Amino acid sequence: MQAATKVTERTATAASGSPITILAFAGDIASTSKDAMMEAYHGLGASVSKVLLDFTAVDYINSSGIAIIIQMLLEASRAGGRTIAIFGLTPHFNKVFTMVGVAKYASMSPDEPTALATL
Amino acid sequence: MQAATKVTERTATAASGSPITILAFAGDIASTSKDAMMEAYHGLGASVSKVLLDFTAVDYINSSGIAIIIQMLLEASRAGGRTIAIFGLTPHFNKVFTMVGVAKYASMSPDEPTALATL
Amino acid sequence: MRSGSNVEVCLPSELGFEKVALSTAASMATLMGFSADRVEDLKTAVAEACINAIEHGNRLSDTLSVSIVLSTTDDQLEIKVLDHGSGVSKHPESPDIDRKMHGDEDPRGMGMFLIQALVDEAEWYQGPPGKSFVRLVIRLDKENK
Amino acid sequence: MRSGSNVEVCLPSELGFEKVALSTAASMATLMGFSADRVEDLKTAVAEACINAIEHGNRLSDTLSVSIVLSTTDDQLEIKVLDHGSGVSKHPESPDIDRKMHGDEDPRGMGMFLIQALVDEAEWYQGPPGKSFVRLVIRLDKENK
Ligand SMILES: Nc1ncnc2c1ncn2[C@@H]1O[C@H](COP(=O)(O)OP(=O)(O)O)[C@@H](O)[C@H]1O
Ligand SMILES: Nc1ncnc2c1ncn2[C@@H]1O[C@H](COP(=O)(O)OP(=O)(O)O)[C@@H](O)[C@H]1O
Repeated sequence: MQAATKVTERTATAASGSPITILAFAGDIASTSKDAMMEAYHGLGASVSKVLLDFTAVDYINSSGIAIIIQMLLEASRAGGRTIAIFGLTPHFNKVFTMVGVAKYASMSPDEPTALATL
Repeated sequence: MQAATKVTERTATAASGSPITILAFAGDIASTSKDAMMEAYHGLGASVSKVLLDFTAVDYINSSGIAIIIQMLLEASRAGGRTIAIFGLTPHFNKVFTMVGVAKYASMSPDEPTALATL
Repeated sequence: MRSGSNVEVCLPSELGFEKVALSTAASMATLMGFSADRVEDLKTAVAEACINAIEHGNRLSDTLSVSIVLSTTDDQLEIKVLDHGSGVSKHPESPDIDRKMHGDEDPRGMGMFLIQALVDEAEWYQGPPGKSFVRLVIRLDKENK
Repeated sequence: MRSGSNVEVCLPSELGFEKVALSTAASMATLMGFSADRVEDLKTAVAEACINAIEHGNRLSDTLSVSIVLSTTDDQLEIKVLDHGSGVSKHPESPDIDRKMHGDEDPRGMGMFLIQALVDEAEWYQGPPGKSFVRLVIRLDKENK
Protein backbone atom coordinates (compact mmCIF):
# COMPACT_ATOMS: atom_id res chain seq x y z
CA MET A 1 0.00 0.00 0.00
CA GLN A 2 3.06 2.28 -0.02
CA ALA A 3 3.60 4.04 -3.33
CA ALA A 4 6.80 2.52 -4.74
CA THR A 5 9.78 4.85 -4.43
CA LYS A 6 11.31 5.78 -7.75
CA VAL A 7 14.94 6.87 -7.84
CA THR A 8 16.38 8.64 -10.88
CA GLU A 9 20.05 9.52 -11.23
CA ARG A 10 21.23 12.58 -13.15
CA THR A 11 24.27 14.84 -13.15
CA ALA A 12 24.77 18.57 -12.86
CA THR A 13 27.59 21.03 -12.32
CA ALA A 14 28.01 22.99 -9.11
CA ALA A 15 28.73 26.72 -9.05
CA SER A 16 32.30 25.75 -8.13
CA GLY A 17 32.58 23.72 -11.35
CA SER A 18 32.58 20.33 -9.62
CA PRO A 19 30.45 17.55 -11.10
CA ILE A 20 27.44 16.67 -8.97
CA THR A 21 25.38 13.51 -8.94
CA ILE A 22 21.71 14.00 -8.18
CA LEU A 23 19.51 11.20 -6.87
CA ALA A 24 15.92 12.31 -7.38
CA PHE A 25 13.25 10.51 -5.39
CA ALA A 26 9.57 10.24 -6.23
CA GLY A 27 6.74 8.53 -4.37
CA ASP A 28 6.78 7.81 -0.65
CA ILE A 29 9.88 7.63 1.53
CA ALA A 30 9.03 4.92 4.06
CA SER A 31 10.43 1.60 5.30
CA THR A 32 9.54 -0.01 1.96
CA SER A 33 11.82 2.48 0.18
CA LYS A 34 14.98 1.07 1.69
CA ASP A 35 16.03 -1.27 -1.13
CA ALA A 36 15.36 1.19 -3.96
CA MET A 37 17.16 4.02 -2.17
CA MET A 38 20.18 2.10 -0.87
CA GLU A 39 20.67 0.26 -4.18
CA ALA A 40 20.76 3.56 -6.03
CA TYR A 41 23.18 4.93 -3.47
CA HIS A 42 25.43 1.86 -3.60
CA GLY A 43 25.39 2.05 -7.38
CA LEU A 44 27.21 5.41 -7.38
CA GLY A 45 30.81 5.26 -8.62
CA ALA A 46 33.50 5.47 -5.93
CA SER A 47 34.75 8.70 -7.55
CA VAL A 48 31.47 10.51 -6.92
CA SER A 49 32.27 13.01 -4.19
CA LYS A 50 29.21 15.28 -4.18
CA VAL A 51 25.68 13.91 -4.07
CA LEU A 52 22.46 15.87 -4.02
CA LEU A 53 19.25 14.21 -2.85
CA ASP A 54 16.23 15.71 -4.61
CA PHE A 55 12.93 15.45 -2.72
CA THR A 56 10.91 17.73 -5.00
CA ALA A 57 8.59 14.92 -6.13
CA VAL A 58 8.11 13.38 -2.67
CA ASP A 59 5.12 14.26 -0.56
CA TYR A 60 5.11 11.63 2.19
CA ILE A 61 8.12 10.88 4.38
CA ASN A 62 7.90 9.04 7.66
CA SER A 63 10.45 8.38 10.39
CA SER A 64 11.50 5.05 8.87
CA GLY A 65 12.19 6.93 5.65
CA ILE A 66 14.31 9.49 7.49
CA ALA A 67 16.24 6.59 9.02
CA ILE A 68 17.21 5.47 5.50
CA ILE A 69 18.59 8.92 4.76
CA ILE A 70 20.57 8.87 8.02
CA GLN A 71 21.92 5.48 6.94
CA MET A 72 23.14 7.05 3.68
CA LEU A 73 24.75 9.96 5.53
CA LEU A 74 26.45 7.52 7.87
CA GLU A 75 27.84 5.45 4.97
CA ALA A 76 29.06 8.60 3.23
CA SER A 77 30.74 9.80 6.38
CA ARG A 78 32.40 6.39 6.95
CA ALA A 79 33.63 6.22 3.35
CA GLY A 80 35.15 9.69 3.82
CA GLY A 81 35.42 12.45 1.29
CA ARG A 82 31.81 12.34 0.10
CA THR A 83 29.41 15.21 0.76
CA ILE A 84 25.64 14.73 0.66
CA ALA A 85 23.26 17.67 0.47
CA ILE A 86 19.48 17.82 0.28
CA PHE A 87 16.98 19.97 -1.61
CA GLY A 88 13.31 20.14 -2.49
CA LEU A 89 11.82 19.35 0.92
CA THR A 90 8.57 21.07 1.79
CA PRO A 91 8.86 23.59 4.65
CA HIS A 92 7.26 20.99 6.93
CA PHE A 93 9.81 18.27 6.18
CA ASN A 94 12.58 20.81 6.31
CA LYS A 95 11.51 21.43 9.89
CA VAL A 96 11.22 17.72 10.66
CA PHE A 97 14.69 16.97 9.22
CA THR A 98 16.07 19.79 11.34
CA MET A 99 14.30 18.49 14.48
CA VAL A 100 15.87 15.07 14.21
CA GLY A 101 19.31 16.52 13.47
CA VAL A 102 19.75 15.57 9.80
CA ALA A 103 20.48 19.26 9.03
CA LYS A 104 23.64 18.92 11.12
CA TYR A 105 25.12 16.44 8.63
CA ALA A 106 23.60 17.53 5.30
CA SER A 107 23.00 21.05 4.10
CA MET A 108 19.40 21.63 3.03
CA SER A 109 18.36 23.99 0.21
CA PRO A 110 14.91 24.84 -1.09
CA ASP A 111 15.69 24.05 -4.74
CA GLU A 112 18.29 22.77 -7.17
CA PRO A 113 19.91 26.10 -8.19
CA THR A 114 20.36 27.07 -4.55
CA ALA A 115 21.79 23.65 -3.74
CA LEU A 116 24.23 23.82 -6.68
CA ALA A 117 25.36 27.30 -5.65
CA THR A 118 26.37 26.07 -2.20
CA LEU A 119 28.44 23.07 -3.32
CA MET B 1 -18.52 22.42 9.82
CA GLN B 2 -18.89 23.92 6.34
CA ALA B 3 -16.29 26.54 5.52
CA ALA B 4 -18.26 29.79 5.29
CA THR B 5 -18.77 30.97 1.73
CA LYS B 6 -17.23 34.33 1.01
CA VAL B 7 -18.61 36.40 -1.85
CA THR B 8 -16.70 39.37 -3.26
CA GLU B 9 -18.09 41.67 -5.90
CA ARG B 10 -15.89 43.39 -8.46
CA THR B 11 -16.28 44.85 -11.92
CA ALA B 12 -14.50 44.33 -15.22
CA THR B 13 -14.95 45.20 -18.87
CA ALA B 14 -15.78 42.59 -21.48
CA ALA B 15 -14.01 42.38 -24.86
CA SER B 16 -17.16 43.94 -26.33
CA GLY B 17 -16.74 46.95 -24.04
CA SER B 18 -19.72 46.15 -21.81
CA PRO B 19 -19.35 46.49 -18.07
CA ILE B 20 -19.32 43.17 -16.24
CA THR B 21 -20.05 42.43 -12.60
CA ILE B 22 -18.07 39.55 -11.15
CA LEU B 23 -19.20 37.65 -8.08
CA ALA B 24 -16.19 35.74 -6.78
CA PHE B 25 -16.85 32.87 -4.39
CA ALA B 26 -14.43 31.39 -1.90
CA GLY B 27 -14.87 28.51 0.52
CA ASP B 28 -17.41 25.73 0.09
CA ILE B 29 -20.50 25.87 -2.08
CA ALA B 30 -23.05 23.83 -0.14
CA SER B 31 -26.52 24.24 1.36
CA THR B 32 -25.11 26.58 4.00
CA SER B 33 -23.92 28.94 1.24
CA LYS B 34 -27.43 29.86 0.17
CA ASP B 35 -27.86 33.08 2.17
CA ALA B 36 -24.43 34.49 1.35
CA MET B 37 -24.78 33.72 -2.34
CA MET B 38 -28.36 34.80 -2.87
CA GLU B 39 -27.92 37.99 -0.83
CA ALA B 40 -24.96 38.97 -2.98
CA TYR B 41 -26.97 38.19 -6.09
CA HIS B 42 -30.04 40.11 -4.92
CA GLY B 43 -27.78 43.02 -4.04
CA LEU B 44 -26.84 43.55 -7.70
CA GLY B 45 -28.28 46.68 -9.28
CA ALA B 46 -31.20 46.17 -11.67
CA SER B 47 -29.10 47.66 -14.46
CA VAL B 48 -26.47 44.92 -14.21
CA SER B 49 -26.96 42.85 -17.34
CA LYS B 50 -23.85 40.67 -17.40
CA VAL B 51 -22.70 38.69 -14.39
CA LEU B 52 -19.70 36.40 -14.14
CA LEU B 53 -19.51 33.85 -11.35
CA ASP B 54 -15.89 33.20 -10.37
CA PHE B 55 -15.20 29.76 -8.80
CA THR B 56 -11.40 29.99 -8.86
CA ALA B 57 -11.12 29.97 -5.06
CA VAL B 58 -13.69 27.21 -4.50
CA ASP B 59 -12.64 23.62 -4.08
CA TYR B 60 -15.72 21.89 -2.73
CA ILE B 61 -19.13 22.08 -4.40
CA ASN B 62 -21.94 19.65 -3.70
CA SER B 63 -25.32 19.13 -5.32
CA SER B 64 -27.08 21.51 -2.89
CA GLY B 65 -24.54 24.14 -3.92
CA ILE B 66 -25.25 23.53 -7.59
CA ALA B 67 -28.96 23.97 -6.82
CA ILE B 68 -28.21 27.48 -5.54
CA ILE B 69 -26.54 28.32 -8.83
CA ILE B 70 -29.51 26.94 -10.75
CA GLN B 71 -31.72 29.15 -8.58
CA MET B 72 -29.66 32.18 -9.65
CA LEU B 73 -29.89 31.22 -13.30
CA LEU B 74 -33.64 30.79 -12.96
CA GLU B 75 -34.05 34.23 -11.36
CA ALA B 76 -31.88 35.82 -14.05
CA SER B 77 -33.88 34.16 -16.78
CA ARG B 78 -37.20 35.24 -15.18
CA ALA B 79 -36.00 38.83 -14.79
CA GLY B 80 -35.07 38.76 -18.48
CA GLY B 81 -32.16 40.49 -20.15
CA ARG B 82 -29.50 39.32 -17.69
CA THR B 83 -26.75 36.91 -18.78
CA ILE B 84 -24.83 34.82 -16.26
CA ALA B 85 -21.59 33.08 -17.18
CA ILE B 86 -19.22 30.95 -15.14
CA PHE B 87 -15.45 30.59 -14.92
CA GLY B 88 -12.74 29.07 -12.77
CA LEU B 89 -14.27 25.64 -12.21
CA THR B 90 -11.85 22.73 -11.96
CA PRO B 91 -12.12 20.25 -14.86
CA HIS B 92 -14.02 17.93 -12.51
CA PHE B 93 -16.69 20.48 -11.62
CA ASN B 94 -16.83 21.62 -15.21
CA LYS B 95 -17.83 18.06 -16.04
CA VAL B 96 -20.32 17.89 -13.15
CA PHE B 97 -21.98 21.19 -14.13
CA THR B 98 -22.26 19.90 -17.68
CA MET B 99 -23.76 16.58 -16.51
CA VAL B 100 -26.58 18.29 -14.63
CA GLY B 101 -27.26 20.69 -17.51
CA VAL B 102 -26.02 23.98 -16.05
CA ALA B 103 -23.82 24.42 -19.13
CA LYS B 104 -27.00 24.72 -21.21
CA TYR B 105 -27.94 27.95 -19.43
CA ALA B 106 -24.56 29.48 -18.54
CA SER B 107 -21.45 29.51 -20.65
CA MET B 108 -18.45 28.13 -18.81
CA SER B 109 -14.87 29.34 -19.35
CA PRO B 110 -11.66 28.18 -17.73
CA ASP B 111 -10.54 31.64 -16.59
CA GLU B 112 -11.46 35.32 -16.41
CA PRO B 113 -9.80 36.55 -19.64
CA THR B 114 -11.52 33.78 -21.62
CA ALA B 115 -14.83 34.56 -19.97
CA LEU B 116 -14.49 38.30 -20.67
CA ALA B 117 -13.63 37.59 -24.31
CA THR B 118 -16.87 35.69 -24.83
CA LEU B 119 -19.23 38.31 -23.35
CA MET C 1 -1.76 -3.95 -0.35
CA ARG C 2 -3.52 -7.06 0.89
CA SER C 3 -6.64 -7.82 -1.09
CA GLY C 4 -9.59 -7.54 1.27
CA SER C 5 -8.19 -4.78 3.43
CA ASN C 6 -11.05 -2.82 4.95
CA VAL C 7 -11.23 0.64 6.39
CA GLU C 8 -14.24 1.87 8.30
CA VAL C 9 -15.18 5.44 9.16
CA CYS C 10 -18.01 6.63 11.44
CA LEU C 11 -19.28 10.19 11.13
CA PRO C 12 -21.77 12.27 13.12
CA SER C 13 -24.97 13.17 11.24
CA GLU C 14 -23.89 16.72 10.69
CA LEU C 15 -23.53 18.37 7.30
CA GLY C 16 -19.92 19.16 6.50
CA PHE C 17 -18.61 15.84 7.82
CA GLU C 18 -19.09 14.36 4.36
CA LYS C 19 -15.81 16.12 3.59
CA VAL C 20 -14.01 13.92 6.11
CA ALA C 21 -15.37 10.79 4.39
CA LEU C 22 -14.45 12.19 1.00
CA SER C 23 -10.84 12.69 2.13
CA THR C 24 -10.62 9.17 3.51
CA ALA C 25 -12.04 7.68 0.32
CA ALA C 26 -9.76 9.81 -1.87
CA SER C 27 -6.73 8.68 0.09
CA MET C 28 -7.66 4.99 -0.27
CA ALA C 29 -8.32 5.35 -3.99
CA THR C 30 -5.03 7.19 -4.55
CA LEU C 31 -3.13 4.47 -2.69
CA MET C 32 -4.78 1.85 -4.91
CA GLY C 33 -3.54 3.65 -8.00
CA PHE C 34 -6.68 5.37 -9.30
CA SER C 35 -5.98 8.43 -11.43
CA ALA C 36 -6.58 11.95 -10.10
CA ASP C 37 -9.64 12.30 -12.37
CA ARG C 38 -11.33 9.22 -11.03
CA VAL C 39 -10.48 10.20 -7.47
CA GLU C 40 -12.32 13.50 -8.08
CA ASP C 41 -15.35 11.58 -9.37
CA LEU C 42 -15.26 9.34 -6.32
CA LYS C 43 -15.00 12.32 -3.96
CA THR C 44 -18.21 13.82 -5.32
CA ALA C 45 -20.03 10.46 -5.27
CA VAL C 46 -18.98 9.72 -1.68
CA ALA C 47 -19.86 13.25 -0.54
CA GLU C 48 -23.34 13.00 -2.07
CA ALA C 49 -23.92 9.55 -0.55
CA CYS C 50 -22.89 10.83 2.89
CA ILE C 51 -25.01 13.98 2.59
CA ASN C 52 -28.04 11.81 1.80
CA ALA C 53 -27.28 9.48 4.73
CA ILE C 54 -26.88 12.47 7.08
CA GLU C 55 -29.93 14.39 5.81
CA HIS C 56 -32.46 11.84 4.61
CA GLY C 57 -31.35 8.63 6.36
CA ASN C 58 -30.40 9.92 9.82
CA ARG C 59 -32.34 13.22 9.59
CA LEU C 60 -29.46 15.12 11.17
CA SER C 61 -29.94 13.29 14.47
CA ASP C 62 -27.10 13.88 16.87
CA THR C 63 -27.43 10.38 18.29
CA LEU C 64 -27.09 8.52 14.98
CA SER C 65 -23.94 8.07 12.99
CA VAL C 66 -23.16 7.32 9.38
CA SER C 67 -20.79 4.41 8.67
CA ILE C 68 -18.61 4.20 5.63
CA VAL C 69 -16.99 0.86 4.87
CA LEU C 70 -14.25 0.91 2.27
CA SER C 71 -13.18 -2.50 0.98
CA THR C 72 -10.41 -3.13 -1.47
CA THR C 73 -9.76 -6.04 -3.76
CA ASP C 74 -6.99 -6.23 -6.33
CA ASP C 75 -9.02 -4.48 -8.94
CA GLN C 76 -11.75 -2.49 -7.25
CA LEU C 77 -12.67 -0.25 -4.36
CA GLU C 78 -16.12 -0.79 -2.88
CA ILE C 79 -17.62 1.82 -0.58
CA LYS C 80 -20.78 1.27 1.44
CA VAL C 81 -22.42 4.24 3.13
CA LEU C 82 -24.83 3.04 5.83
CA ASP C 83 -27.47 5.01 7.70
CA HIS C 84 -30.33 4.44 10.17
CA GLY C 85 -33.19 5.33 7.86
CA SER C 86 -35.38 3.01 5.84
CA GLY C 87 -33.36 3.48 2.67
CA VAL C 88 -34.25 4.66 -0.78
CA SER C 89 -37.63 3.33 -1.79
CA LYS C 90 -37.85 4.76 -5.27
CA HIS C 91 -35.28 6.16 -7.62
CA PRO C 92 -35.98 9.76 -8.50
CA GLU C 93 -36.19 10.86 -12.12
CA SER C 94 -32.95 12.15 -13.60
CA PRO C 95 -32.74 15.89 -13.10
CA ASP C 96 -34.15 17.88 -16.02
CA ILE C 97 -32.49 21.28 -16.27
CA ASP C 98 -35.23 22.67 -18.54
CA ARG C 99 -37.91 21.81 -15.99
CA LYS C 100 -35.76 23.24 -13.21
CA MET C 101 -35.26 26.46 -15.21
CA HIS C 102 -39.00 26.75 -15.65
CA GLY C 103 -39.66 26.23 -11.96
CA ASP C 104 -41.45 22.93 -12.69
CA GLU C 105 -38.91 20.91 -10.71
CA ASP C 106 -37.06 21.54 -7.42
CA PRO C 107 -33.57 22.92 -8.16
CA ARG C 108 -32.25 20.18 -5.83
CA GLY C 109 -32.49 16.43 -6.42
CA MET C 110 -29.23 15.82 -8.29
CA GLY C 111 -27.32 13.75 -5.72
CA MET C 112 -28.35 10.24 -6.71
CA PHE C 113 -28.03 11.13 -10.39
CA LEU C 114 -24.45 12.31 -9.87
CA ILE C 115 -23.54 9.28 -7.78
CA GLN C 116 -24.77 6.97 -10.53
CA ALA C 117 -23.01 8.95 -13.24
CA LEU C 118 -19.64 9.16 -11.48
CA VAL C 119 -18.91 5.60 -10.29
CA ASP C 120 -18.86 2.24 -12.06
CA GLU C 121 -21.62 0.72 -9.90
CA ALA C 122 -24.15 2.30 -7.54
CA GLU C 123 -26.91 0.37 -5.84
CA TRP C 124 -29.25 1.31 -3.01
CA TYR C 125 -30.40 -1.26 -0.45
CA GLN C 126 -33.20 -0.90 2.07
CA GLY C 127 -32.42 -2.58 5.37
CA PRO C 128 -33.30 -2.59 9.06
CA PRO C 129 -32.23 0.53 11.02
CA GLY C 130 -28.49 1.11 10.66
CA LYS C 131 -28.38 -1.22 7.70
CA SER C 132 -29.79 0.78 4.80
CA PHE C 133 -26.97 1.61 2.49
CA VAL C 134 -25.74 2.64 -0.89
CA ARG C 135 -22.92 0.59 -2.38
CA LEU C 136 -20.49 2.29 -4.75
CA VAL C 137 -17.79 0.55 -6.76
CA ILE C 138 -14.95 1.92 -8.84
CA ARG C 139 -12.84 -0.50 -10.84
CA LEU C 140 -9.20 -0.16 -11.74
CA ASP C 141 -9.73 -1.75 -15.16
CA LYS C 142 -11.92 1.21 -16.06
CA GLU C 143 -8.87 3.47 -15.80
CA ASN C 144 -7.90 5.13 -19.07
CA LYS C 145 -11.15 4.28 -20.78
CA MET D 1 -19.68 22.30 14.00
CA ARG D 2 -21.18 20.78 17.12
CA SER D 3 -18.74 20.61 19.98
CA GLY D 4 -18.19 16.96 20.83
CA SER D 5 -18.57 15.64 17.30
CA ASN D 6 -16.61 12.40 16.98
CA VAL D 7 -15.25 10.62 13.97
CA GLU D 8 -13.85 7.11 14.20
CA VAL D 9 -11.67 5.29 11.68
CA CYS D 10 -10.61 1.63 11.73
CA LEU D 11 -7.59 0.53 9.72
CA PRO D 12 -6.05 -2.85 8.96
CA SER D 13 -2.62 -3.44 10.55
CA GLU D 14 -0.79 -2.94 7.31
CA LEU D 15 1.89 -0.33 6.70
CA GLY D 16 0.73 2.32 4.27
CA PHE D 17 -2.75 2.62 5.78
CA GLU D 18 -1.42 5.28 8.13
CA LYS D 19 -1.82 7.56 5.11
CA VAL D 20 -5.58 7.02 5.16
CA ALA D 21 -5.71 8.06 8.83
CA LEU D 22 -3.51 11.05 8.11
CA SER D 23 -5.92 12.23 5.39
CA THR D 24 -8.91 11.85 7.67
CA ALA D 25 -7.20 13.76 10.48
CA ALA D 26 -6.00 16.48 8.12
CA SER D 27 -9.51 16.93 6.78
CA MET D 28 -10.98 17.27 10.31
CA ALA D 29 -8.31 19.75 11.37
CA THR D 30 -8.78 21.84 8.23
CA LEU D 31 -12.54 21.97 8.82
CA MET D 32 -11.91 23.14 12.38
CA GLY D 33 -9.80 26.01 11.09
CA PHE D 34 -6.26 24.88 11.85
CA SER D 35 -3.64 26.46 9.59
CA ALA D 36 -1.94 24.50 6.81
CA ASP D 37 1.31 24.38 8.85
CA ARG D 38 -0.31 22.83 11.86
CA VAL D 39 -2.22 20.40 9.68
CA GLU D 40 1.14 19.23 8.28
CA ASP D 41 2.46 18.74 11.81
CA LEU D 42 -0.64 16.76 12.73
CA LYS D 43 -0.32 14.59 9.61
CA THR D 44 3.17 13.49 10.61
CA ALA D 45 2.18 12.91 14.25
CA VAL D 46 -0.88 10.83 13.30
CA ALA D 47 1.10 8.86 10.71
CA GLU D 48 3.81 8.00 13.26
CA ALA D 49 1.23 7.03 15.89
CA CYS D 50 -0.53 4.74 13.40
CA ILE D 51 2.74 3.19 12.19
CA ASN D 52 3.63 2.34 15.81
CA ALA D 53 0.16 0.89 16.44
CA ILE D 54 0.41 -1.20 13.25
CA GLU D 55 4.00 -2.35 13.77
CA HIS D 56 4.61 -2.49 17.52
CA GLY D 57 1.08 -2.68 18.95
CA ASN D 58 -0.62 -5.03 16.50
CA ARG D 59 2.59 -6.53 15.08
CA LEU D 60 1.19 -6.37 11.54
CA SER D 61 -1.46 -8.97 12.38
CA ASP D 62 -4.11 -9.26 9.69
CA THR D 63 -6.78 -10.00 12.26
CA LEU D 64 -6.24 -6.90 14.40
CA SER D 65 -7.21 -3.37 13.51
CA VAL D 66 -6.09 0.05 14.61
CA SER D 67 -8.79 2.49 15.77
CA ILE D 68 -8.46 6.21 15.50
CA VAL D 69 -10.97 8.32 17.42
CA LEU D 70 -11.06 12.02 16.53
CA SER D 71 -12.99 14.22 18.95
CA THR D 72 -13.59 17.89 18.56
CA THR D 73 -14.41 20.54 21.07
CA ASP D 74 -14.66 24.24 20.37
CA ASP D 75 -10.98 24.79 20.81
CA GLN D 76 -9.19 21.51 20.32
CA LEU D 77 -8.94 18.33 18.31
CA GLU D 78 -8.11 15.20 20.28
CA ILE D 79 -6.97 12.07 18.46
CA LYS D 80 -6.61 8.68 20.12
CA VAL D 81 -4.85 5.89 18.27
CA LEU D 82 -5.69 2.52 19.84
CA ASP D 83 -4.06 -0.84 19.28
CA HIS D 84 -4.13 -4.39 20.67
CA GLY D 85 -0.64 -4.43 22.19
CA SER D 86 0.34 -3.78 25.77
CA GLY D 87 1.25 -0.16 25.11
CA VAL D 88 4.40 1.82 25.57
CA SER D 89 6.12 0.79 28.78
CA LYS D 90 9.05 3.14 28.69
CA HIS D 91 9.72 6.29 26.76
CA PRO D 92 12.78 5.98 24.54
CA GLU D 93 15.59 8.52 24.76
CA SER D 94 15.32 11.42 22.34
CA PRO D 95 17.14 10.56 19.13
CA ASP D 96 20.79 11.67 19.12
CA ILE D 97 22.00 12.31 15.59
CA ASP D 98 25.66 12.21 16.62
CA ARG D 99 25.26 8.75 18.13
CA LYS D 100 23.32 7.63 15.05
CA MET D 101 26.08 8.98 12.77
CA HIS D 102 28.65 7.04 14.76
CA GLY D 103 26.64 3.84 14.57
CA ASP D 104 26.11 3.89 18.36
CA GLU D 105 22.34 4.18 18.01
CA ASP D 106 19.81 2.60 15.61
CA PRO D 107 19.05 5.06 12.77
CA ARG D 108 15.35 4.47 13.58
CA GLY D 109 13.59 5.39 16.83
CA MET D 110 12.38 8.90 15.98
CA GLY D 111 8.61 8.35 15.86
CA MET D 112 7.65 9.10 19.45
CA PHE D 113 10.05 12.03 19.56
CA LEU D 114 8.42 13.56 16.48
CA ILE D 115 4.91 12.98 17.80
CA GLN D 116 5.76 14.77 21.03
CA ALA D 117 7.46 17.63 19.19
CA LEU D 118 4.66 18.23 16.69
CA VAL D 119 1.47 18.30 18.75
CA ASP D 120 0.42 20.27 21.84
CA GLU D 121 -0.10 17.19 24.01
CA ALA D 122 0.96 13.56 23.56
CA GLU D 123 0.46 10.87 26.17
CA TRP D 124 0.78 7.10 25.99
CA TYR D 125 -1.53 4.82 27.98
CA GLN D 126 -1.11 1.10 28.61
CA GLY D 127 -4.41 -0.73 28.62
CA PRO D 128 -5.97 -4.16 28.14
CA PRO D 129 -5.83 -5.56 24.57
CA GLY D 130 -7.45 -3.15 22.14
CA LYS D 131 -7.22 -0.37 24.69
CA SER D 132 -3.61 0.75 24.66
CA PHE D 133 -3.43 4.10 23.04
CA VAL D 134 -1.64 7.33 22.43
CA ARG D 135 -3.64 10.51 22.85
CA LEU D 136 -2.71 13.55 20.79
CA VAL D 137 -4.18 17.02 21.16
CA ILE D 138 -3.82 20.14 19.04
CA ARG D 139 -5.35 23.35 20.31
CA LEU D 140 -6.73 26.19 18.25
CA ASP D 141 -5.44 28.80 20.70
CA LYS D 142 -1.92 27.70 19.81
CA GLU D 143 -2.48 28.94 16.27
CA ASN D 144 -0.18 31.79 15.30
CA LYS D 145 2.17 31.33 18.21
N1 LIG E 1 -29.92 7.63 2.38
C1 LIG E 1 -31.20 7.93 2.08
N2 LIG E 1 -32.21 7.57 2.90
C2 LIG E 1 -33.50 7.87 2.62
N3 LIG E 1 -33.89 8.54 1.50
C3 LIG E 1 -32.94 8.91 0.64
C4 LIG E 1 -31.55 8.63 0.87
N4 LIG E 1 -30.85 9.12 -0.18
C5 LIG E 1 -31.74 9.69 -1.01
N5 LIG E 1 -33.01 9.58 -0.54
C6 LIG E 1 -34.26 10.06 -1.17
O1 LIG E 1 -34.03 10.28 -2.55
C7 LIG E 1 -34.28 11.65 -2.88
C8 LIG E 1 -33.32 12.12 -3.97
O2 LIG E 1 -32.01 12.25 -3.46
P1 LIG E 1 -30.93 13.12 -4.24
O3 LIG E 1 -30.99 12.76 -5.69
O4 LIG E 1 -29.62 12.88 -3.60
O5 LIG E 1 -31.40 14.62 -4.12
P2 LIG E 1 -31.66 15.53 -2.82
O6 LIG E 1 -30.91 14.91 -1.68
O7 LIG E 1 -31.15 16.88 -3.23
O8 LIG E 1 -33.15 15.50 -2.61
C9 LIG E 1 -34.16 12.41 -1.58
O9 LIG E 1 -34.87 13.61 -1.59
C10 LIG E 1 -34.70 11.40 -0.58
O10 LIG E 1 -36.10 11.41 -0.55
N1 LIG F 1 1.90 1.45 20.01
C1 LIG F 1 2.99 0.89 20.57
N2 LIG F 1 2.89 -0.31 21.18
C2 LIG F 1 3.97 -0.91 21.74
N3 LIG F 1 5.21 -0.37 21.72
C3 LIG F 1 5.39 0.83 21.13
C4 LIG F 1 4.29 1.52 20.52
N4 LIG F 1 4.76 2.68 20.02
C5 LIG F 1 6.09 2.71 20.29
N5 LIG F 1 6.47 1.60 20.95
C6 LIG F 1 7.84 1.27 21.45
O1 LIG F 1 8.60 2.45 21.49
C7 LIG F 1 9.74 2.34 20.65
C8 LIG F 1 10.10 3.69 20.03
O2 LIG F 1 9.14 4.04 19.06
P1 LIG F 1 9.47 5.16 18.00
O3 LIG F 1 10.11 6.30 18.68
O4 LIG F 1 8.24 5.47 17.25
O5 LIG F 1 10.56 4.52 17.02
P2 LIG F 1 10.54 3.20 16.12
O6 LIG F 1 9.12 2.85 15.87
O7 LIG F 1 11.27 3.60 14.90
O8 LIG F 1 11.26 2.15 16.92
C9 LIG F 1 9.40 1.28 19.64
O9 LIG F 1 10.55 0.65 19.10
C10 LIG F 1 8.55 0.32 20.47
O10 LIG F 1 9.36 -0.53 21.22
